[in-house]
Amino acid sequence: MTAALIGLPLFGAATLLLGGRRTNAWGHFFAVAMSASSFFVGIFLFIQMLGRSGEERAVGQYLFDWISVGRFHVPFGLHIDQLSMVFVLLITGVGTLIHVYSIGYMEHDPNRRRFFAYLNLFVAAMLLLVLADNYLLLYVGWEGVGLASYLLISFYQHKPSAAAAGKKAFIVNRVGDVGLSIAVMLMFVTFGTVTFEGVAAGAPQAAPSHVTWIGLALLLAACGKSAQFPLQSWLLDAMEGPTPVSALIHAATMVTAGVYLITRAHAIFDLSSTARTAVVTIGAITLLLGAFIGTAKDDIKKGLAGSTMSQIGYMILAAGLGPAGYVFAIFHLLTHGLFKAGLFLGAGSVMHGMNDDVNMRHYGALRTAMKITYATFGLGYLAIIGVPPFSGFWSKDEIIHAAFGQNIYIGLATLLGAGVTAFYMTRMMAMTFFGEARWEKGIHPHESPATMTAPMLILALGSAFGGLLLVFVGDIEGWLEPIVGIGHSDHAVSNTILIPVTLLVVLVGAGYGWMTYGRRPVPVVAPENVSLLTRAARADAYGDALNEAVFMRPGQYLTRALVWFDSKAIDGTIGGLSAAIGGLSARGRKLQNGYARSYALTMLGGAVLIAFVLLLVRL
Amino acid sequence: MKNSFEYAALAPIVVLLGAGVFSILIEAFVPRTSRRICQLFLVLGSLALSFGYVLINATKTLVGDPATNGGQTHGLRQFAVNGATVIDGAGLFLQGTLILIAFVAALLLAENQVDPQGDAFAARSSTLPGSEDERQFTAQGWTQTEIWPLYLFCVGGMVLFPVANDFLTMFVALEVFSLPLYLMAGMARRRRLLSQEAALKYFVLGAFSSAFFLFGSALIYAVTATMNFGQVSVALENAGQDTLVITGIGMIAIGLLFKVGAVPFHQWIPDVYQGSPTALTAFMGAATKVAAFAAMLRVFYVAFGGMRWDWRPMFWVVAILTMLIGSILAVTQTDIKRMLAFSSIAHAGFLLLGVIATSASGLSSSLLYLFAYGFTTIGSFAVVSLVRDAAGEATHLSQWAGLGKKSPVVATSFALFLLALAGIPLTSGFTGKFAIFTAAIGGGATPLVIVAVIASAIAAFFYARVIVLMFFTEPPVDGPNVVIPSWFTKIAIGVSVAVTLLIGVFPQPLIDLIVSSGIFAS
Amino acid sequence: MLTILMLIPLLGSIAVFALPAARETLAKQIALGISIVTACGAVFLTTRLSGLGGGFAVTEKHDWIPAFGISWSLGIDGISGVLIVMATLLVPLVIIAGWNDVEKIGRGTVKGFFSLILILEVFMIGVFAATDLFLFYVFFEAMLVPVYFLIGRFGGPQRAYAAMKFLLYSLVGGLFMLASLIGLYVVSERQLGKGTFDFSALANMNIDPATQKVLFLGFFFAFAIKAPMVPFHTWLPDAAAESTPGTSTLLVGVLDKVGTFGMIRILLPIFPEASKYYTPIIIILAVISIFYGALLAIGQTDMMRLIAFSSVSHFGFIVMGIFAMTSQSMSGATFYMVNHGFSTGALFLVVGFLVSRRGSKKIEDFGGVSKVAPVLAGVFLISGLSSLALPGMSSFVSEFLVLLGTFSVYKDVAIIATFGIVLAAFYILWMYQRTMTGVPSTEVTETVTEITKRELAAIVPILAVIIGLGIFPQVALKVINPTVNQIQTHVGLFDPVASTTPSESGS
Amino acid sequence: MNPNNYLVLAAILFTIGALGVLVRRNAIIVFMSVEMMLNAANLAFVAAARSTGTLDGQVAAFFVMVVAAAEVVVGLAIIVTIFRTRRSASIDEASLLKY
Repeated sequence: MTAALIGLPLFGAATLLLGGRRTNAWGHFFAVAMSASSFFVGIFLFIQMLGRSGEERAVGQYLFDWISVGRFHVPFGLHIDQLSMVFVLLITGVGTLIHVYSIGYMEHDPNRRRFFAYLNLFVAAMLLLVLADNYLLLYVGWEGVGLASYLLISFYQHKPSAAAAGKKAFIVNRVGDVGLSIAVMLMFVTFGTVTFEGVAAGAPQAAPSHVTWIGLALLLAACGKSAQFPLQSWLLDAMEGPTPVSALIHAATMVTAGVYLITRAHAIFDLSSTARTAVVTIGAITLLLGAFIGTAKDDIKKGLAGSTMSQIGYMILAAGLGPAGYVFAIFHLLTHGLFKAGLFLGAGSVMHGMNDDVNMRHYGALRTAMKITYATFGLGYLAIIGVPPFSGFWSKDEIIHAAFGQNIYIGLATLLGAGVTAFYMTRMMAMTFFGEARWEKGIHPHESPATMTAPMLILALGSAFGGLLLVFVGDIEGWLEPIVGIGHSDHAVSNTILIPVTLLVVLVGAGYGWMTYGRRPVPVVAPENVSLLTRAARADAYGDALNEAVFMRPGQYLTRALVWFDSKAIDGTIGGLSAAIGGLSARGRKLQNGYARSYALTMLGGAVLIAFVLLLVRL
Repeated sequence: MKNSFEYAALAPIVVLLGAGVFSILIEAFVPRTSRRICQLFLVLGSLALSFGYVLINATKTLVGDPATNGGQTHGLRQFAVNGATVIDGAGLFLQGTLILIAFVAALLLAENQVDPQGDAFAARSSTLPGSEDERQFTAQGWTQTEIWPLYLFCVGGMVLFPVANDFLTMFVALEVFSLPLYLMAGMARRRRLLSQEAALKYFVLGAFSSAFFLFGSALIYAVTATMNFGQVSVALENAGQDTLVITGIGMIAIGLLFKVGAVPFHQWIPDVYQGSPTALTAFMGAATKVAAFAAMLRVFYVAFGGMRWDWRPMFWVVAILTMLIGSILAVTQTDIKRMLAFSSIAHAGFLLLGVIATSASGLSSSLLYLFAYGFTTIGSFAVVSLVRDAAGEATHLSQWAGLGKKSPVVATSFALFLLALAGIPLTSGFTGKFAIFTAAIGGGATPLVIVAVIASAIAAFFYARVIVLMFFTEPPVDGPNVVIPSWFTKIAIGVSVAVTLLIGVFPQPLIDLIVSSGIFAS
Repeated sequence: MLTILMLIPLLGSIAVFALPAARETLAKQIALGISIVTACGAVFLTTRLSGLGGGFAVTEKHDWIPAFGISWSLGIDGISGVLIVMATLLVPLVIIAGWNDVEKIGRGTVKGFFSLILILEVFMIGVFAATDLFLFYVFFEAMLVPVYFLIGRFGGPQRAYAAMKFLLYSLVGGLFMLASLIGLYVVSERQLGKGTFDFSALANMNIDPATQKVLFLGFFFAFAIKAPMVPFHTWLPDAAAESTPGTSTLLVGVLDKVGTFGMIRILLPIFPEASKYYTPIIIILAVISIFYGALLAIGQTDMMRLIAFSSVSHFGFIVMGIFAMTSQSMSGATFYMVNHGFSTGALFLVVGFLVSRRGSKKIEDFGGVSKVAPVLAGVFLISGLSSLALPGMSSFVSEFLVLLGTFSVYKDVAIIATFGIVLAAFYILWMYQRTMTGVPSTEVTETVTEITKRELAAIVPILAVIIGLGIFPQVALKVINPTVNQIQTHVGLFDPVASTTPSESGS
Repeated sequence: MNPNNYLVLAAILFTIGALGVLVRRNAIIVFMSVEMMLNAANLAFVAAARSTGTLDGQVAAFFVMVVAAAEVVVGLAIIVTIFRTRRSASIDEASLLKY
């Protein structure tokens, strides 16, 4: 049954890819069907799970012996528990919605079939990631989603920028994967196994240093996948992909895999405060960095991408807080999945209407032109900035709360982040839907077809009430408690104070945003004479420049140097050797001068040599 | 001491020399038109007969596999003419090898189809090159049959060489097979100036070296009062420390090293090989090498075996020089005959490893190597004699480009010979090389083997270069073409190919024969 | 049995060669049929391996040159078994892929090409199946000849140079190996009284370490050149770039494996002391190869050369795995040999398809291919992904096993090596980006057509194997493991135990 | 008197002969020098025979004379041919074969 979850979308992908043009006509419906059926299987399993009490809710499914060499045994086994279940529902649910949305969005694309195949492939890989019962199999899903994201980012292959962005995403992720494989190797060396249970069971006896190193390696992996500092640079370029992809992969699901990994490996992090501190720091840095980048982007998708970074920063930070935070990390992950997907779909719908223009400076006053989009986007907006009772509020506030519980500076960081979020989201909102119309010539914004708006509406509802449901109906804490445990540190500040403060900060941020972009007219071209900070933000805080300077350019020089070295030095040496022999030979030939008497002389010389050697032996 | 002359034991030699005398009579009395055919019958017949006698003697002397008969490696041996010659297993094997090679070479010498003017030898060597009467004789299609008596005497001397058991006999045999070679070298039909020059150089240097050999044996005699190898070795056990002995050994070594073409006594080889008629070069390259090494092995195993600690270092030096210089100088050769000449020098170096080993395996491996090398050499020169243009043989490497297209069969067989010379597995060359390296390492000459390996690596280059030339490059527009020879050459090449492959793939029978023929008798 | 397996292609090649030059299609068909039969036979023979603990199966032994203790003795164990299967499976695919190559080149004859390939197959089987070191050496050298002609006869503009370079490098290595081989023989003569080349007999001698160290070098030199390891690698790019894709596939995919095969099957068992003694330096060389090969691959402008250099990097992993000497690393390395054969083969063949269309190996001459030939591009991508060891592909399993096994003994080395996977991703995806994506130039749109049925028939089986083994690697590992364990115990090494195991947690 | 002196004399003659081969250009003279070396060997043989009181040496001397005679025939034949073609007996003229 669990296997079916993965099997269905995988089958869909295979059918569409191998089926070729034959499947063009019905391919997209088939893909949707596969994804949806996978979702229903998920629901079914969920209901089953509800039927069981907290402890025996986790069920494993051993399929076959995958790798077994010496002491190294890795089963091909699946494992579904409350944590994975949450993800399964998120992935298949949001996934299905976005499949539906894409039917409309990709309508005119000649390669629609390939697109849906990739989407299915992604869903399958992502499910494998969250359902694997050991770290190596998780690795497979881990790179599988990487592959899918690579394929989808560079989906518009004729665009060099898209191709480059895809490659960049894959390679930066590979850097993270190095961390994951090192972690797995360390686990094997330390625990002799790489299954979740084995590691969890062994962790307490393991040497603390090992545990810490495993934790840090896992963090590196998480940074790669979840676009955390210092491996964040790929996410903004990833927006080259079609918008549904950005919504599904680069907002709702894949990029949150890092959070899943850390939560999944809580046994490790619980035991190493060093690793936890590192996680929290990374999270804090990224949430501010992302928000900061978000403030200056005119590209609506890049703006959202920055915000994604920052929101995941929140989650990572929360996960870093240990038992006090895991639950809220996942909680925020879910709500974020809903509202960020909604926002992206909204952005997509806007672009659809503005025929694929992404520059917000060409938008404005769209609230009349696209009512549904406006409404759904608006709900998402309220959710993300954390206005009660919308979903973002519940999760984010809990994180801020827990952060203050950890230490005051972290808390302030999260608080500041909340403010900045409010600012840039307000800016986005204002530039897109309010103010006067700054549309280009011949652009006639129109609402998107139902296939697109329906998913948006559903997600909007989710972003509106998801939080409430999860807290009061779903009891997310109780649900996840048996997996990650729950712990309340003595809070420095109680919620009664914290919530009003947070709201105040948010209000300030939003207000400032409205003042600058809602009231005053927005210039159609981005002003040049701006503060250094703005420049930095526009340049993605110089992340790429850094990579360029530190890795790419030296790498190029090194490569060129080595190519030279290989042909000249190594090949040259051997060539030189043979040349030397040749020269020796050419000279030696001259001794053969054709004069019999000189030959005789040589012989006499030989005679002397022989006599010399013979007598030498005698001495 | 009884005065005896064991005709049976010497039959192979007697037959050949007798045939030589008889063929002079043919020259004298048989009309010119039918001389060639008579001579051919006589030569091939006498060679066959003498080979038969070798076989008969062999049946008497073989001891079988030493493993089966109590590790005894001394074959029954028969001294003839008061010990002047000794007929033992190894000697007989060498005699057999020489006669077989001579037989195949005779076929090549008899070839008269490849050159429109006739066979490989001048219509009349007495005529001046380029002179009027030369033209006339050529026009009348005269062929020279005087080479056949010379050839028979030469072979006779060679067959005597390996079984000579004292220095005097050895010297006489040396001269008996060298003098005819000097003459025949100068009788080429084409490029007569080169041919005559080759003869002159060969003669002067050859005489020079044999003088060394002779004086050396005189010194040995002066110390040991005998020339018989066995007695010499006994005498040297107590008189070995004399400086005269060392000098003598050195001079004898010089004489023999010259014949095998070891550095620094090698310089005649390229010139003579290039200048002589190719058919003769084939014979020289194969047979002289075998005979000379046979003598060298016998002298240094039997007579000076006890003094190996004195002469080994000298041979080390010579061997290293020979292997390296031979291979290195071959790299830049542009004439195929010269290239093969230098390669034969390098091979002489490898063979010296067998001499240095001075062990049963050293001897047997050398015999194996010589047998293999002999046929490969004949074959390769036979092929060279087929690639011709208007001016005669086209021996410049550039003219060999794209031969694989013109005549795949010839090119392939030549490639096979080259691979054998390079020592690629499944060819006779590899078997020999392997055996001799094994013997050398067993005899503690590992450094020499390393040098040999390096030399082979260098050698591989120029062998491979010729293959590249033949197969991977386009033929020149006005290049030479491969003439279709008569059955003589066809058989000669065929036999060489067969031997090269057989010893490469199934050497065991030959090895058994060699091992069972035992070591030299003293 | 194995002799018969070798006779099939031998007779086949003779038959093909005997055909009149005009009957080209018939020659191709015969060659294909023969190679398929051989492949089936090989697979069948390998099934005999199941059950016996890593020893030799389907052995046979006939005296060849008893005077030197040389015998015609063949047999397969886990390692040689899988390699033979890999080789024999590749041959028919290479034949299909190279169906029209000769006509394209316009040099040499069709029958010549295919009979050479079949002869090569004979020697490939022989070199892996030989259990007599002399026999091994003979095949080791004999293999050179057909390849030499395949490159020199049917290669590109620089073919003569490339062929010569290839031949000389291999010959030089082989000659040093010969010296060591003879040395080994002499040692066996002294120890066992009667000299022998029998693998097991030699492995059971205990040679004193000093001698081992000397003899080891000769063999290692030969194997390092074959493998190829930096700095003995420079022949490979030229050879691979100048020969036809099929030849390159067999050259890099199979022939080079003889080097690593020799290391694990000959060096470790026969020279255990020396192997341990030289391990550090060899491991360092291996790591250098990994990065050196990868960086040079990045720097290439010629696709064939790029793949060749990527192989240098892959061979670095293999050698590292062999000399880490843990069961994971050695099994991984062996499995790696198999997978590398397939993945690199796939890459060479696909690039070959591209080259045959566009008539150029230069990367800059392509671009936007995915627009005009999406399937071709997809196949190219999959082959590339397997070369960069994407999880789910067989190459991932082997690469990870190698790293894991190495990590359990040399953490630092393994960690450094792990970063090699980033470079691998870079050179593969960058090549893909430059050749397949973007807007196709007019030349590309005119020349490059979609992949044909024949080409699919050649490439799809390889990809199927790659993915199949990625999901069910045990199919191969089950065969490999016992032999590897045997070698490991023979060398006298054992896997390190995990510092904490769940079982201990109970106490 | 001490027969060793004769050996010394022989050695001196031999050396003179060898040097003659090296320094003289005229083929005839070169050839005579070679003969001189042979005869030096003869002298050594005879002296040795005397000192060791065996006959082999003297026998050898006769053999060598015969051989030398044969060599003369062959040698002169070659030299005369060369002389007729090149109109010169200089051994250095014949140096077409080289390198």
